[in-house]
Amino acid sequence: MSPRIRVALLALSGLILLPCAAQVIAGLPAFGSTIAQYGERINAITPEARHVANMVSAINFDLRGLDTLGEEFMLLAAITGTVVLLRGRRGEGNSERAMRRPGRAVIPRSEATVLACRIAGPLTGLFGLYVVLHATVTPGGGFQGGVILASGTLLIYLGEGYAGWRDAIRSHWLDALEGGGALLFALCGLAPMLVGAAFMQNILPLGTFRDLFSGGLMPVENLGVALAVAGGFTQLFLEFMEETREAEEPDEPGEETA
Amino acid sequence: MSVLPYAVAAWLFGVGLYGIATSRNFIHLVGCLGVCQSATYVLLLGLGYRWGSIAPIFYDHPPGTPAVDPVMQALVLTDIVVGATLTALLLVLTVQAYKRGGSLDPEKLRPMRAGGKSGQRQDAGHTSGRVSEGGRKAS
Amino acid sequence: MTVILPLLFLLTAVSGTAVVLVRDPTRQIFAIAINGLVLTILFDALQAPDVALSELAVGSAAVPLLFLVALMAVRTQAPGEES
Amino acid sequence: MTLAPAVLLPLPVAIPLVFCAALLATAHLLPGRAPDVLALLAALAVAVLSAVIAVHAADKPLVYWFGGWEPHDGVHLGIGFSVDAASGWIAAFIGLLYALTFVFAWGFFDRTHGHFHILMLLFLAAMVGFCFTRDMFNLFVWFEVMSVAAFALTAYHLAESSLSGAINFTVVNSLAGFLMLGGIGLIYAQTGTLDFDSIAAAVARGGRDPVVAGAFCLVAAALMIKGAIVPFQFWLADAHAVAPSPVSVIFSGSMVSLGLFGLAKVSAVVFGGSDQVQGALPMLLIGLGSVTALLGGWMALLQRHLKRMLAFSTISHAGIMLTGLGALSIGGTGGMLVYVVGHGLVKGALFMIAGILLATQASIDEIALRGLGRGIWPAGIAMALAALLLCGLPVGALDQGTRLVQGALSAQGHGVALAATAIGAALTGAAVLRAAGRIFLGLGPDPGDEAGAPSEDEREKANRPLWLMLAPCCVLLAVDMALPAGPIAHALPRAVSAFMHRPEGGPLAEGPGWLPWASVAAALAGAGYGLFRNRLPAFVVQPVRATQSVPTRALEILHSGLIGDYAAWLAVGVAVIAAVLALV
Repeated sequence: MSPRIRVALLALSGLILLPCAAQVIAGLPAFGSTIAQYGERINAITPEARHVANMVSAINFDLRGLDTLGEEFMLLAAITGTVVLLRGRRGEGNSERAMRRPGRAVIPRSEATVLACRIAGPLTGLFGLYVVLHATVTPGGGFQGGVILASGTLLIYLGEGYAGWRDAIRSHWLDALEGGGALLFALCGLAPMLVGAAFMQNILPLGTFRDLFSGGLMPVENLGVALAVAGGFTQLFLEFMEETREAEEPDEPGEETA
Repeated sequence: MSVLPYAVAAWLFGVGLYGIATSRNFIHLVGCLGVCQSATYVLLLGLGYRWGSIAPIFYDHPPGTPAVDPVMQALVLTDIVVGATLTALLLVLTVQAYKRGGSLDPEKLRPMRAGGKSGQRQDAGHTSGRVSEGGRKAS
Repeated sequence: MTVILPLLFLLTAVSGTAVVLVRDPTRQIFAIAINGLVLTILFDALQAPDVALSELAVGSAAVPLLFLVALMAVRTQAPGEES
Repeated sequence: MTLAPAVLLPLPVAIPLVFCAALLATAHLLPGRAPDVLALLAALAVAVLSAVIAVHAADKPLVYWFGGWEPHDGVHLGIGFSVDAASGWIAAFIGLLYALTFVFAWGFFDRTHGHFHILMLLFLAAMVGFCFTRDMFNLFVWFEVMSVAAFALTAYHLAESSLSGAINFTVVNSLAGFLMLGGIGLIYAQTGTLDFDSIAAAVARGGRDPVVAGAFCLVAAALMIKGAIVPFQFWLADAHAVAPSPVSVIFSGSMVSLGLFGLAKVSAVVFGGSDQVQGALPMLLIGLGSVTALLGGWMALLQRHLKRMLAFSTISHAGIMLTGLGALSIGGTGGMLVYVVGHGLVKGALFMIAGILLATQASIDEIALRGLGRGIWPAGIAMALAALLLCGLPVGALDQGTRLVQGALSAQGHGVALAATAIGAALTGAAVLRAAGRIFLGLGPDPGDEAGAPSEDEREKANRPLWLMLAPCCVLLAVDMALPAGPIAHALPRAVSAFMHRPEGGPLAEGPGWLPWASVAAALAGAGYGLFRNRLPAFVVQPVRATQSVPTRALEILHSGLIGDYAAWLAVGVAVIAAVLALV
């Protein structure tokens, strides 16, 4: 199919879909007029029922915790997939050695960069921790905090260079972190079943409203998510960076030339 | 104003799909997929908004203050994770495909076509001056 | 507020369109990062700070970074191969 | 008994998740075979638990509320699982399929620190969650987990074709996810809830509503993309043909049919109260299903790449399932559910045979393999048997499903669709029989200059004994043939009425008894024609060849492998669904 026919097909279906979409949009409640009853109900009930201030965290870790469990494992699937797909070529065994190949050009970094990164790195880490810990009271939570923590490790890369980064971060530690975090979350679901409660039922003491550790089981689950996300995203960055490093080497010869 | 967010969502999806349909570079295509996805963010958050409401965090405001829909926000959070995972996976696939096929152009990098007894005819049937399989492998 | 929100929605539409129309991947990365920022601001204006924070971390930092690295990997692989 | 059976409901999802997180955390410490053993155990546990759940759900669906958030005053705050007998048995079948696949793949993926098993277990958990959930957004989450695991598994070989196949698969199915999420947003905004039953109640109250129709259009398009229905089918052949064989077994055996299973559930339960949707469904599903059945069968006949042939045959059978759904009756949906199981068993066995050929003969090309299968003749017998079952040999679950689907179609007078199901099955059967005859008996003309296969060199690791690969394949076929028709027919009306939330009807009608035999005869004739074309007189061959060439070329150009084309067809498909909904 030539590109022109393709665009024509798209335009044609767009022409059919346009009135349909207009009809749907006209049928929706006007923007900003009302919110769904489900959300209203949660806003009304949850602060009292779970002693937490952040409704989004309450939904993510309690009311609809199963969704977050699925989401966490989706991330795990994607990162495992990334690792498999990127390492398939390099082979797993030599990944430690591959980066320490001698004679690699070292990008000179100015003192200022190193200093800035040495200051910013820990600060980013602290901010990430703050976001993780305050999941139940302010915006943020395990996922956001985990991503920020992972970017903090990237600053090590900027500041200390590749070797420093590799020294600081081992791939199978990250696997353990990621798998361990996900396992912790999954066990938070199963543990209440041991005492006869429902999967992921919040059976711990709920704490006081607006307190850091309010929400019973939520901070534990939040911690699991934070570990899994921080480990996972660092792993992701690491594998991607590896790709650019390896690219400077000549390709293994004679593999796909047939 | 009352329909603008929904129209923007529809527009974003349409324009992203157009980008995917016409893209000649896989990395560009992944970006277009992200635009399609941002349509879902805009739609969901637009549907969950209410004028004059606070964010669904009762820290500075007492519980009971009218707040926007927290469920939609939880859904969009999941959606953002989906987006990040998809982008990472697709970029990996793209990089690896480039290493194998030597191109980022969807037109040149096509899945195997073992078209049966008419495999040869199929190549001939394609016009539009595409580089033939053999020619590409050799390069 | 009533003026800012429509403007932000329009800005989102424009920045999203820009991501599609900028066909050169190197420049597209900037469009993607800007689109992420615009979305972050929009989400914050829509009273969704949690979502805004994730979008800031993912959409305007992590994802453009992944794009950048992927592009570097492709560029260094076989220079001049691309058209 | 102190424990209510409903307590078991989270376990078939949680067990594979726990196993896979533990595997990832400890992967580098575990000895070589541990991932194989653990994955097999987890899959067996899922199968057994699901079967137990299904037995307990026979009278009344089991319901489970996560986090203890049981609904108060009809308002659902948490996520629920609701398992009727049909969903439970489908999950048990999926667990069994995974267990046998793990046996088939024993030691195949040993160099990856269990990463393959991690992805497969996630895939399994997502499928079970998808079957069990009663929450719209949770359905989407499992849908996406399924997709993400599948994307990574497809590209596992890292060959050029598998990478571009995986990209097409990923892009199209991601778009499906976005459409689905958009649909969920619409229905949530309109009904104010995410629970299946509450949405259904709100939809039934609301009358004709364009938002509900729009939501259905988006969700149905997403599930049809997963189910590979024309015009969304393009990704399937690209992906299934290139994935590692054990993964293809799962893809064709359960992932595609789960898309249609989800469509069945959503259209019967969630949108059951919308007259507009129910009015549009028969035309939409039976029309698209018939086209899919014919197109998939025809394309299968044209392939020489064995896995691609099987992939197109899956498309054809997905079309047949969709026609069963389109009858909107207890019989049609029941037939479709039995068909899902039967088809999964038979198609799984066929992909295993393709994997055996890849491993032992280092090729997947029908022409190049001509006569090479003689040394592994047991696989040939299994392949011929599977091909006959595929086209309608009246034994076993697949046949029972076919008869029920055909019975529902003929009861409503859908003659064309009835013919399409028979012809589609015959075409795919003919393709597989032809390949079996050529590979294992060395039939057909000697390949001439055209023998050079356009596919790249493919092979899979040959580190397993033949019996280990053949055993799970034979078990699959044996299970398909041994599933007792009597008890299934007895339990089905009740199970399906619970599945569809509809009052029970009378006994289910079966299609005309001669129709499967006609399919078998047509398949044998088609395979014979393919193999002995050269010996037939010219006045027979010429007209057949003439009628073949034009549609063949057109179809091949359509299946271009270009992602841009697929995106355009996706828009066309959504437009078709929207147009049918608007016209009703």
